[in-house]
Formats: sequence, structure tokens, C-alpha cells
Amino acid sequence: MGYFEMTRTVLRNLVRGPATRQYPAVPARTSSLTRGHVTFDPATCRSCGLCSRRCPCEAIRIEKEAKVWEIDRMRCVACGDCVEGCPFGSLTMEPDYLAPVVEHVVERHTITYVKPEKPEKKPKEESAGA
Amino acid sequence: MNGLIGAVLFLILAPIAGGLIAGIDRKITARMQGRVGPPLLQPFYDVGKLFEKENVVVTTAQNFYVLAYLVFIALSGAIFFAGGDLLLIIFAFTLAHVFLVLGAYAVHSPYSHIGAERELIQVMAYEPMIILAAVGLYMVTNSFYVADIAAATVPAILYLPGVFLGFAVILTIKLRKSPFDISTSHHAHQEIVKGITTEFSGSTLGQVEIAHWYENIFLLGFVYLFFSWNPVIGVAAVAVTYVAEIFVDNVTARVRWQAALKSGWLAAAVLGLVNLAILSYMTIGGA
Amino acid sequence: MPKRIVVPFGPQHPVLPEPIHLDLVLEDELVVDVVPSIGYIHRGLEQLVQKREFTEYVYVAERICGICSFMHALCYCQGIEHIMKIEVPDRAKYLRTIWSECSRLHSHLLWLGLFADGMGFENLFMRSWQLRESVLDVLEDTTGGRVIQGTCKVGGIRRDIGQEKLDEMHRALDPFEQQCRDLGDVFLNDETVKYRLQGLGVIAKDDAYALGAAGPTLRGSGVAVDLRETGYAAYGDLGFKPVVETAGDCYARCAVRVRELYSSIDLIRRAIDGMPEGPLDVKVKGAPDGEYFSRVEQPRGEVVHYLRGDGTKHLARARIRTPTLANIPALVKMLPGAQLADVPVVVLSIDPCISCTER
Amino acid sequence: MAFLKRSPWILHYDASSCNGCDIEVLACLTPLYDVERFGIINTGNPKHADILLITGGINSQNRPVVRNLYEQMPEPKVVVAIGACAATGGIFRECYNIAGGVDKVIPVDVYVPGCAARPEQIIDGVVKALSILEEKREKMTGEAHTKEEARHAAEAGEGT
Amino acid sequence: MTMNEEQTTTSVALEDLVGEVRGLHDGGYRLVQIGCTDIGGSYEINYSFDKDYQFKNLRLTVGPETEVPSISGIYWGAFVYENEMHDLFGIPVTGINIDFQGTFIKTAEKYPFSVTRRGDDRCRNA
Amino acid sequence: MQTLLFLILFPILAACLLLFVKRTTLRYAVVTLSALFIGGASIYLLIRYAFGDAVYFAAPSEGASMAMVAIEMVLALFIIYMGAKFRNYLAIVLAVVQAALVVYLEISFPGSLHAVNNLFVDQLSIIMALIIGIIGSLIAVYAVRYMETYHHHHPEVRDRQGMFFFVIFAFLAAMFGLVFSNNLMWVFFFWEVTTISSFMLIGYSETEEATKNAFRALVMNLLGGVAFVVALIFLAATEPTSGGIDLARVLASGDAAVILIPAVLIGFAGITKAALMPFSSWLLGAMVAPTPVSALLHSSTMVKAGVYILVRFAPVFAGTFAGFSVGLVGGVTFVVASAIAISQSDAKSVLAYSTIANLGLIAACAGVGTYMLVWAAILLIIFHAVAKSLLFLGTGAIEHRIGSRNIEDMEGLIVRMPKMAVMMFIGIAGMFLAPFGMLISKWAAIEAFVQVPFGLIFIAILAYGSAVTVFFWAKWMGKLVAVTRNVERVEKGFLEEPWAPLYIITGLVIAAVFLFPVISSTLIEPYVLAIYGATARLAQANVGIMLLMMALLLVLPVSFFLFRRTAKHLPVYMGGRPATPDLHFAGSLGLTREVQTRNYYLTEYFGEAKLFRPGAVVCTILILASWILAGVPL
Ligand code: SF4
Ligand code: SF4
Ligand code: SF4
Ligand code: SF4
Ligand code: SF4
Ligand code: SF4
Ligand code: SF4
Ligand code: SF4
Repeated sequence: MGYFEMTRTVLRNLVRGPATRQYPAVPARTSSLTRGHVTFDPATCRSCGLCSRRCPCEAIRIEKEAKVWEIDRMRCVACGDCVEGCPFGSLTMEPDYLAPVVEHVVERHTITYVKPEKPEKKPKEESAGA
Repeated sequence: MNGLIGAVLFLILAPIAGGLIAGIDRKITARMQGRVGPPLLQPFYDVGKLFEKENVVVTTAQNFYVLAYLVFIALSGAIFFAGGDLLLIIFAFTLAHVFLVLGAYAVHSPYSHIGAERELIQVMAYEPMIILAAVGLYMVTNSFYVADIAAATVPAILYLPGVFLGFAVILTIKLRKSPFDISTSHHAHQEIVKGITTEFSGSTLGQVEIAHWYENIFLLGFVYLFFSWNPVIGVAAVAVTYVAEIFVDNVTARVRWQAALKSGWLAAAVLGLVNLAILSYMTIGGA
Repeated sequence: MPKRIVVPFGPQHPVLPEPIHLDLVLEDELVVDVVPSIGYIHRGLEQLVQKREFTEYVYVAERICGICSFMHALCYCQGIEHIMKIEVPDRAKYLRTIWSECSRLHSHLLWLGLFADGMGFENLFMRSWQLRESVLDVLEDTTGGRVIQGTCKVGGIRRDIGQEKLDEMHRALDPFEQQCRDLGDVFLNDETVKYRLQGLGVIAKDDAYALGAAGPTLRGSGVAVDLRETGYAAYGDLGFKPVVETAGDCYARCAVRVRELYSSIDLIRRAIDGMPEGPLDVKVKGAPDGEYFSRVEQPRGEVVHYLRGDGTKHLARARIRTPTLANIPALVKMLPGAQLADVPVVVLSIDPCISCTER
Repeated sequence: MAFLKRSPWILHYDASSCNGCDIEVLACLTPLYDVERFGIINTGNPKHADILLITGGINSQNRPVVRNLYEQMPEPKVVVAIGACAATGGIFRECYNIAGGVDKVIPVDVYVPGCAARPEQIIDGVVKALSILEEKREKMTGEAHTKEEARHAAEAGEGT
Repeated sequence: MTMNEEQTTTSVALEDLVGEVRGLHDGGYRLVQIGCTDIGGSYEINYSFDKDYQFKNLRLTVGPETEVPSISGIYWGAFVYENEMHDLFGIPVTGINIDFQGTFIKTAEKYPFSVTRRGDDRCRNA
Repeated sequence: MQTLLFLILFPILAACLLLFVKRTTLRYAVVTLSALFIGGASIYLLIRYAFGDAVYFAAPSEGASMAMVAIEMVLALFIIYMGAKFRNYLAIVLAVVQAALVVYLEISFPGSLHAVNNLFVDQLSIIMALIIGIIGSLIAVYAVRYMETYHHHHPEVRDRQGMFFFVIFAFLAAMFGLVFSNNLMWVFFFWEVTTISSFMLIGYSETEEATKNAFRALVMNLLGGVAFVVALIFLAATEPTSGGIDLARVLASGDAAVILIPAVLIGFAGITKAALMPFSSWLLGAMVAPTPVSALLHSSTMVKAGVYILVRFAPVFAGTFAGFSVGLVGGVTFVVASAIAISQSDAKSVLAYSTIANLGLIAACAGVGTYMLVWAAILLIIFHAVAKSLLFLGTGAIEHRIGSRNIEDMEGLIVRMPKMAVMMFIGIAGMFLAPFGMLISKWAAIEAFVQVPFGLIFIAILAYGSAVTVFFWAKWMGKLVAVTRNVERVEKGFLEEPWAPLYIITGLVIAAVFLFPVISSTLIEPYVLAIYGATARLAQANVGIMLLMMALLLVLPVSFFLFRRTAKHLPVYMGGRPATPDLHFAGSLGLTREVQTRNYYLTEYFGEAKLFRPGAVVCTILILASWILAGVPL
């Protein structure tokens, strides 16, 4: 019938009940690949700055001297390029999403990585560098 | 006296019933669309919210017209439930709509204006059928008085199947349901923004909504008249009709104004008039 | 005395989620004149090539638009690959094809929904978007992003789809196709939909061609131009025939897209069946030096990325010509004579994508 | 009674988004997310809206549009910036035609991160906006109240 | 790449442009795009055409102030590209059928592509 | 009887006086005074005769009749002269034919040309007299200043105001004569005078168009006149069964078969005068006349003569095919003219079409002619006269102020001329909204038609017709009430036309609602009762509700003051575009454009070109059918 072509769908919907995912009662559907947000491990970051250079949005800023690693979550497009680029595995992409915020603040981390005491080899140079 | 009680009851209860029906409507619609839908009392929250909002106007005059719309819609419904004259009710009803339209004209906005023109086209589309429906009920019950019609023992629907169907068509227009939600629509999006209600906001919009509840109850009361010989069947028929309207809303695209006008007029001519012609032939023949 | 109504239409408009700007001149509701204007979304992202390395620009390219995001990335990458003479592994080509077609599916379903909304058919909108979610779920499971996939890169792809997932997708295709056909039936057979669409916004075959229209707008008028026929990615192996309708009206354009749903499903099925094993990417060395007009068939038609490198990490120029821009002249021709109620329908019938149009 | 929280009507404007966040906003309306559960309706009309959802950043041409839409909304109202673009300009923030996030033009109450922001995030953002909305309402009625009192006081003052 | 399409580019002089374009039009080509590139001091304008997936390019090189004749008399739809050309590059195009007078794409800065901006202000993390 | 004679003769006196008055102030004084007298006399008439049965007066017969014939001949000569001057030979032919028939009548049936009583007054005459006496003289007062401005605006038009006011007052006299005459010869005479008056006034501006339209009106009315004479001849010839030319006797005559033929002919004359289809074009053309003329002749009084005569003959029509088809002509005219009104943007055209439509409706009621319908018809006559004259005068005043009478140009009148807008608003409301009069009548008509065989056709006509009516009136109202911004207020300094007539008529429109139960019970019901032995009335409860509605309408505007304080003003929504408060917006191509809101005219469906001809054809067929099948009972 030309009219009411939609009838089947309507009836099916009525019988099957709503397809709605009951978020927030039910957590959001994600997959293992989902690019939710980047997490940073201050203990392993060696301040190489690669992440910052690769980031297409300049979301990451690092201050080597001050040992600060910053990420502006409001700039990050979750492309994951920094994660791929970090040679030390300090960054991971988590599948869960960030909550909305009422204020735009840049997230700041202090890098706690301490260069392991390299046994004996060049203790003099190091102290000279510092 | 009965009449007065009916009117007062209507004035008090209709917004409650109307809001509930709107809530059920939205719930059923959502289910038909595979969604959960809003809480049952959502229409009340909406209207409550609207009254909490700031009163923003383009011109103060708009509030007057909308208030008049509300008052006269309530009045025509009240006359209906007081058992008054159907024709008078229809005219009061038209008056109310003219006020709504004027409110939209008064704000002088492009979208309201087009909405107002379309609303008038809708009025033009449904008016013949609604008059014929009243005449049909008269022909069956020999009275234009709602009280008499409601009390009549003849099953009007059996004499007026065409008229009833025609009325169902214009009911779609009146309930602002697809395919005839051309002048404004409740939730569906429209090329003319919100049409006639574009510039109404806050409590003014709330009044439009309440008026709409009154109106729906009145219209459902009208539907009931076709089945009034048996209250149980009557109420059931009203419910079925309303669900059918929701169903139609969900399985059709919105048409252009031309089709709305043609449908209304064809419904009156083909369903209404033919039915009445046969009826009058029968009664003349029978007499 | 001319009884003309002059109405601003857009940029903010409930039916069109994107800012489209038209000045409408109406008589009653008949559109007698229409002047479009664009630029609300113009960002100037072509110029970002000068600030981003050509490999990084992929991320920008896929944000030229969030709907056929993958295809923009694909088009860009193919262009660079052509300039740099990189041969992409077969598996990457097949997966690119699958994601392209998934994008097309979700784009067409999205469009069908918006189109239904434009006609005031709310339930149909809901249904289309509900179906679309299953495509998005697949995309998220395989790429990690619902709308911005981020899997295409110069030299190949960044993620594989495991055999298990491919099988699962294959199994899901049949019921999905059935649902799409149910949906398509409404669009193609329902009387109220036909009433709204047939004979509306007609563009004759020759006009469509001369106006430079693209994609379903062109094919709806009977011109069989579909760049997938050129055989980029894996299309050459899969065997592809463009979908063509002849009426040139909104209904025909709608029919093209509905039928493309089916053809996309078919392509995905065949791509999964013929999926070759192998590496996903090749290492990219050096920088592009040369120019190329990379062309890809997007859901909305032919997109052209003109890329020009001068041997540095930064391209000298990227110029992106998107199908909607090409379809604007046709749109301007379609609107006069329509009714006001038809304006969103006609506008939507070219599936406008303002985002990539204005870049 | 605070009905406002139960019936937030939204206005969505695509400032200069890539459509990614845009379609996710629309997706919120559809069966799988169905924000009407929270009483949310996408009105498409600033005069009816309580929450302005903006996707995409600000450029020279849409700047007055965004401001206009904001001004057209009756109080109380909140603005939710959706996605990286609306918050800061995101990946396009360096483009010559992008002035930055929405907060360059109008006050933003809630920022939803992401590119594209997921429907769930958008829902979270709107929910977050509700309490701000409610605060604003209380403030507004409070203000109205004090105004009223001030007026009464003034009238009384005149009377004497 | 399994790109099997041919792309040819021919240079064309300013005064031959309209004639050449007409020839392509009569030869059944459709206009794909018109695009400009800033090649340092002057502009290269590519008129791209297609017929049966054969891609043809006419290339015009003009100085910054040179007036370019519109081809919208031949391809009605060319106006979108020509207006864009004017608005982004500042190339004056004469005789466009629908001339937006510089309002087709409104930009914060005038003619953003008219100056070579390569290499400027590329200071990461500034 | 003195009152009757006074009402007929006094305006003639005033007319003659006005012929010589040249100064406006003086003219104004004379007209105002005469108006007071005439109005007063008609009210006296009401008080004196309203509460009894019809009263008949023998009154001067021989001399008067001779004078009338003489005047008729003079008028015929005048038409022949004008016809010759402007080469309109059809007019000449008709004038000659008519004069010849009159002479033939006078010569052949000298014995049958006497009515027992030449004059009479009953409630219907009183109603007509009140309309003529009050509305008519108010219009005359209004016209003085109007004409002054008119000449100010149109220096090219020859100033013939002396003639103008002479004709106006002569016309008033003729109208009184027409409604008081029991002698059909007299009726015919006055009938012809109104025709000539109309002719003179339509052609007032002496432009080519005016002259052409004047002749069109003349020709069509003469056609009706010829039919009238033929009817007289027939009546005279069939005396005494038909009752001759004594109206009362004709109506009382039992021999329906005999009087039906003259009734049909007189009905035809009524159709032409009331400008029903296919003769509507003359009334549309008559809109070239200065607006007071349109108000007086072409809506509230002269055309009412046409339906007056139909109402008089309603008892004869009742239940016959002839009556039914006259009714159908009216019905079709009603629905077609209403529909065409949708497509008109010129205020006077809308008013003209609406007038035609309402005359059609009255004719429909009169033609079918049951007592309820006659009741409704009379009600329609009253309400229409009041509301329509207000609208015409208002349109004239607006036109003089804003320089246009296009409805589109009346946009925002509520801001520019608030008082005028409110009056227009009330006038329009009077035309189609409950609880105003026209609607009451329509309502009554519906209730009445239900009970008539084949009444369903009329119900359908009414249903569609009123739907269409709502559309074109409401959109006009919409234009008036649009609150435009940044427009100049032009009401101030508006002293050219006197406001008093407008105020009074506005008051009458409202008063009519409150008074209508009284009007009905004192005037209409007794008349209907006297003729039919039964009468209609609206139920008490309904009247109560309507009064309640009216009261609400008067009270609601008070709410205005409530909103003033709290509301915050914002400009309208323009798709988010930068826009100014007076609706200029940033458009494409860098242009600033202005929003224009125009009403819908739906010309494609309701255009004049589309509907007029079919309507005319149907009506012509119906008229012909009524001649052939006149006596067939239903
Ligand atoms: S995910 Fe992408 S955008 Fe986000 S910080 Fe990493 S590189 Fe930058
Ligand atoms: S996070 Fe990784 S890439 Fe970034 S600075 Fe630290 S170590 Fe280097
Ligand atoms: S064409 Fe449309 S959907 Fe595709 S990327 Fe561009 S804007 Fe997005
Ligand atoms: S038409 Fe434009 S927006 Fe749409 S997919 Fe193509 S490039 Fe993107
Ligand atoms: S945040 Fe990302 S997805 Fe959203 S509009 Fe911006 S670029 Fe598009
Ligand atoms: S701010 Fe960022 S984009 Fe701009 S120049 Fe510096 S590094 Fe480059
Ligand atoms: S710190 Fe300086 S040198 Fe190092 S990556 Fe950043 S911009 Fe380059
Ligand atoms: S307003 Fe116009 S038409 Fe009327 S009298 Fe004056 S000039 Fe003539």
C-alpha cells in the first residue's frame, strides 16, 4: 500500500520496545579502540617533546626546565598521534571520555621522571650539566 | 445548572486532562519511534518551565492576543461542556483562532507572518467540515445542543460514518499533527522555524500550550458526540481515534498547504456532504 | 503592486543543521527568487598545510568534514601517495574501501534522516538515524572513532580489522541490508513522501552536466559519473556500477542514495570476501614534490584535492573542491518555482555539506 | 518549583564546526540516545530555548550570528560549547579565519571536550548545564524580587 | 596507486582562455573546478575539466592585478569558483553572471591567500 | 404619514439647496443639519410605528404618479443624451425600450394602475429607513469633508460637488420612497432614480474608466429595470387575481401561479441591482466612485434595494423552484465572490466582493424564503449595512492619509493610525467574527437551511463560504495589527474627514451586538410573524453567551496594562542574522534587505480570472432555469 508504508516499522518499534541506550544509567558503549582521552604518566616521561611537536593542535606543551607537561583538554582532538609518537610509552589512549567542565583550564603535570642513576660511567658530566 | 457545572469542571479539569493526554501522546510517539520518550508529566514541566522564564516580547500586544486566544478557547470548550449550541461553539472557536493568528501578525516577523497565513489556510481547510459535522449531528439528533446530542440514544456514528471520517481528517489539522502540521508543529522541525509561535516565548508560549490542551479536550469531546449513545464505547472510540491520529502523525510526511486545503475541503465534500446527502435522502424517503 | 514576501532563510535554521543562508523572495509561498550566500563556516583550513607537516595534515583533512571524514583523509592520502609514488599494500586498499563504504552508508542514512526531517516526517528521521547507529558502532569498533575515524594515513592505514571482526561484520550485513530495504521502501513508495518529492527541483540531464553538478545530484539526472569507476583503492577489483536515476527531481536524487545504500552494502560484502592478507602500510620517506588532482567519490559526489608539494615537509598548496560547492549552481537553478515548504527539501536534496564547502 | 531543570529546550547552532560534533548533537535526539527522556527538545528557535549548544569556533561571519542568537534567548539561559572547536578553535584554531572558541563572543557556561564530542558527553554537558541554569533562575527571581521591593520602597518614599 | 586516470595540463594564454574553454564545453567536457595557487608573485589558475574520467587542466598564469575574464558565460556554474577566486586571492574576475562583489566568502582578513604566507610564524608552543 | 412624506420630501429639499451651496463650511452645516433631521425623523418613525402592524396610507396618488412618469421620461431622455454623448448605444436602446414599456403600461392599463394605498410602513420598511436615515446621513456628513480632500488630491477632476450632494440627497429621498411605497409603479420609479444616481456618481470623476464603469452599471441596472416594467405590465394585465400593482395585494394574492412570473421578473431586477452574479461586474466597476458613494450606494443602501425587494417577495418564492434558483444564484454568488475576495489586495475590491457575497447570502435566504431565513436575511441587511459602511468610510479616510488603499500598505496601521485601525478592526470583526452580527445571521441561516429540502446545498455553500470569509478578513486584520517599528505616526493632524460619523458607526457596530435581541424582538420578529405567522429567534442562553463574549472582548484589552511593565523587548528572530529593529537584515551579495511580509492571495486558486466566469455561467444558467421552471414546486 502506498500510504502508511511506515506502518511496519511503527508496529515493530511498539512490539520490540525502545532501542534507547539508557545512558547515564548504563555506561556509554565504547570499544577497545575508542579514542577517549590521553593519559600521561609523569613517572616515565623524559621530556623529549615529541608529543608536543606531533600534536596537530598544540594541545601539549612541555617545559623541560620546569619539568612541566601540560595538556589543554579543550584543544585535544584525541587523534592519538602523541600516543603513537611517544617513544617512552608515557602516553596512553583511554577509551573513556572526559567529563564536561565549567571552566577552561589547562591540565598541568609535573614530570617526576628521574633519570636512573647511570652506574658510574659519567657522573662528572652530569653534575656539570646540572 | 448542569451546564454550569460542566463548564466549571471543564475549565478546571481540561488543562489537567489535556496535559496528561499530551504526555501520553509524546510517550506513544516516542515508542512508535523506538525511543523511550519523556516522562508522562513532561508537558506540565514544560509549561511550568515556560512560566518560570523571563517574559520576552517583540511587542506587548502579542500577550494580549494570546491571552484572548486562551480565554476564547476555554470559553468555547466551556460552552461545549455546558451543553451549548454547537454552531456557537464553532464560531467562538474560530474567534479564538483569529486571535492567535492576530498575535502572530502583530509581532510582525517573517516566520510568524507565514505561520499566521498558514494557520488561516488551515482554518479555511477545516471550517467547512466542522460545520458539516455539526449539521450532521443535528440531522441525526434534531438538535444543535451538545446536551441534547450527548443525551440522544441514536448511535450517531452509524448514520454519520463519512462525517466522522471527514472529521478525523480535520482533527489531524487541528491537533497539529503530520501531515497537516503546516503552521506550527509541536516538536518536528519546520521550514518556517516555529511558524505562528516563533515569537511567543515564556509564559505567552505557556498559554498557547494550555489553550492547546483545552482545545484538544474540546475536540475529543466532539469525537465523543459521535458515540455518545453508549459512554463506554464513546470513551473507547475517543481513545482509539486519538491513537490513530498519533499513528498517522508517525507514518506521514508533512504536506504543502495546497494539499492541506484540498484534503480539508475534499473531506468535507466527499466524506461529509455525500454522507449528509444520503442521510437527508433517507430521512426524506423515510418521512 | 508586487505582492512579494522577502524572508531571510538561515543561517540558523531548525531544519538545516548547518548554516545555510538564502534570501528568499516569495509570492504567496512560491519561490520566485533566491540568492544564496555562504561563508559562515569558512575557516581557511587549506592554508594549514603551510603550518602542518604533510603527514600531520591528514588529521586536518579528516576534519574538513565530520561526516565523510574518512573520504577526505583518503583523498588526501591518495594524492600524496600519487605524488610520492607510493604503492599502498592491498590490504590497506581493501580496508580503505570498507571504511569508505561504511562512511557512505552512515552519510546516506544521515542524509535520509535529515531529508525526512525536512519533509516533516519525524519518525522516518528517527528510523534512519537509528539504523545509522549500527554503522557508527562498526566504525567505532574498528577505528576507535564514531565520526572522525583517524585510520587513514599516508602510505596506508593505521589499524587493521581482525578476521573475527570481519566475519562478524559480514554476518551483520544481511539483516542490516533488510532493515535498509525496509527503510528505502518508505522513501521510495510512501505516497506522502512521493507527493513531496516527485517533480520537485527538476534538473534535466544536460543541465546537470553543464552546471558541473556532482554525485547523486548528477546521477539523479541520468548522468553516470561516479569516480569509483576509475578504480581507486579496491574499487577496481570489486567491480562497480554507478547507480543512476533519470527523473532529475528530488525523488530521483533520493532514490539514487537509497539504492547506493544497497550497493555499498554489496561492496563491503565483496571487500570482506576478497580481503587480501598483507601489511597495512609502507614507510613514507622524503617529502612530496609535484602536484596532483586527487579525486574520490564521496557520498555527495566527486571531491577534488589539489595538492602541490615542493619537496619540503609542508605542502605548497592544498585546494579542496567539494561536491557541494559544485552543486550550488544546480541548487540555485532548482529553487525558483518551488514552494516555501519545499525549500529545505530541495536544498537537502543536493545533500549540502557546508563544512567542507567552505573549508 | 524548579521546572526549568526538567524541561531544558535547546537551540543548536553550528558556528563553524566540521559537522562532526554537529551530527553528534543531532544523534542525541535519535532513538539510541533520546534526550527527550530528560525533557530536552531541540527547538531550533532562540525564543523558545534555554540552552544554546554551539559547535565549532568563531569566525568573522558567524560572530554576529552567535551573539544575535544568544541575545534572542530569554533569561535564564546557558551556553554549552561542544567539542574542541567550540572550546578553543580546536584543530582549526590557527586558521586565518578562526578567532577562537565561542567564549570569544558570548559567555560559555559548560565546555564539552572531544573531537567529535560523543552523544554521551553532550548529554553530560547538558546535564551539567542544568544546575547552572537553575542557579541562574534563582538569581533571576531573587533579582526580580529585590527590584520589586526597591520599587515599592521608592513608591512609599514618594508617598511620604 | 591504481589510479588509472589521465591528467593533462596545458598552459593557456589569457586571451585564449575563453576560446579554449568554449572548445572544451562544445567537446562535452564538464567543469570540475577552478582553483588558484600562489606561485610567488603571480597566480596560477587551474581550470579543470572532465569527460569520461579524462581529466584536463587549463593553466593560466597571471600577475596579481591582471583582470581575468569570467567563463560563467560558458559554464553557468563557474560563478562559485570565480567569486571564490576573487574573495580569497584578490584576483579581479570580470563579467561573472552572479557577482557577489567580494561577499561570497567573507574572511577576517582580505584576500588571505594573496600574500605568500609560507614559513611565517611557525613557532610551536608559542 | 407625515413622517413618511417628510422623509421622502425633505431630502429633496436639502438636495436642491445643496445644488447651490458652494462653500464647504456652509455645505457642511446644511448637510449636518439635514442629516440630523433625517436621522431624527427615522428614529421617530421607529418609535411611532415599530410597535404595531403595518400601516397603509392612501396618500396623494394621481398627481404624484403623473409627475413620476414625467420624471421617468426626462430621465430616459437624459440617458439617451448621455448614451449618445458617450456612444453607448446599448444604454440608449434599453432606455428607449424601458420608456416605451412604461408608456405602453400607462396607456394600455390605465385602470389597473391604482393602488389602494400608495404608501405604507411596516417593520421591514422601518429597518430600511433606519439604515438609510442614520447610516446614509452619516455617510453624507462624512462625504462633505471627504470630497474637499478628494478635490485637493485630484485637481484634475472637475469640481461638481453641488451636483454630487444633490444626487446624494435625491438618492436618499428615492431610497425612502422605495421602501415606503406600496404602489409598485412608485417602487419602480424610485428604483430608476437610484439607478440614475448611481450612474451619475460612478461617473463623477469623468475619467474614461469612470464613464465606462458608470455605463456598465447603468446598462445592467436598466436591464433589471426593463424586467421590472415587464413585471408591472404582467401584473396590470392579470389584475385582479394578481393584485395589480398594489404590493400588499400582490403579496397577499393567493394565486401563486400568476404572481410567480412577475415575482421572477422582479427577482431578476433585484438580482441586477444587488449585483449578484453574473451582474457583479458593475458593482466592482462602481468602486471608481469616491468612497462615500461606495459606502452609501454600493454597499449599505442602494444595493440593499435589490435584496429588499427579494425579501419582500420571499413569501412568494418560498417553496418554488423560482425562489430556490434565485436562492442558488445568491448562494453561488456568495461562495464565488467570497473566494475571489481572497485574491484581492485593493481594499475597495475586497469590500466590493464581500458586499456582493453578502448580498448573495441575503438573496439566498430570501429566495428560499422560509420564515427563519427571512429573519436571518433581515438581520444580515442590518449588520452588513452598519459594518460595511464603517469599513468603506475607514478605507476612504486611510486612503487620504497614507495615499493608498492597498491592504498591504495598511501594514502597521495600529502604529500609524491607532484609532483608525481600531475602528477598522471593529468593522472587520463585525463582518465575520462571533459575536458580531454577520456571524449571528450566518448561524441562523445554517440552522434554518437544515430544515429546508435541499437545504444541504446551501449549508455546503455557507460552510465553504464562511471558511473563505475568515481567511480574507483575518489576513486584512493581520495587516492592520502588525506592530511595525520605526514608522511615522500619521494620525495626528488628521482633521480632513470628520471623525464623528466614524465614531458613531463604530459605536453602532458594537451596539448592534448588544441591541440585537431588542432589534430582533421589536422589529424583525413582528415582521416575520406578520407575514408567516411564525418566527425565529435565537435561544436566550445563546444570546447570553454572546453578550458574555462581547463583554469579554471589551474587557480583555484592559490586560494590556498588565503586560506593560514586566516584558523585555527583543527584536524578531531573523534566522540569527544581524538585523535592525525595523527588519532590515544582512542579505546575500552584501546587500541589506528589508523583510517584506505580504499576505497570501492564492491567485492560482482563487483568482478573479479563475472563478468569475464559471460563477457567472452557473448563475446565468440558474436564472434562465428559474424562468423556464418558475412555477415548479419543490
Ligand atoms: S591526542 Fe592528538 S590532539 Fe590530543 S594531545 Fe595527542 S596529538 Fe594532540
Ligand atoms: S610524553 Fe612521551 S613524547 Fe611526550 S615528552 Fe614525554 S616522553 Fe616525550
Ligand atoms: S562532505 Fe559533508 S559529510 Fe562529508 S566531510 Fe564534508 S561536510 Fe562532512
Ligand atoms: S560534499 Fe563536502 S561536506 Fe560533503 S562529504 Fe563532500 S566534501 Fe564533505
Ligand atoms: S571538535 Fe572536532 S569534530 Fe567537533 S567540530 Fe571541531 S573538528 Fe569537528
Ligand atoms: S603558535 Fe603554533 S602554529 Fe602558530 S606559529 Fe607558533 S607553533 Fe606555529
Ligand atoms: S622546544 Fe623549540 S626546538 Fe624544541 S621542539 Fe619546541 S619549538 Fe622546536
Ligand atoms: S488618497 Fe489618493 S486616491 Fe484618494 S483622493 Fe487622495 S490622491 Fe486620490
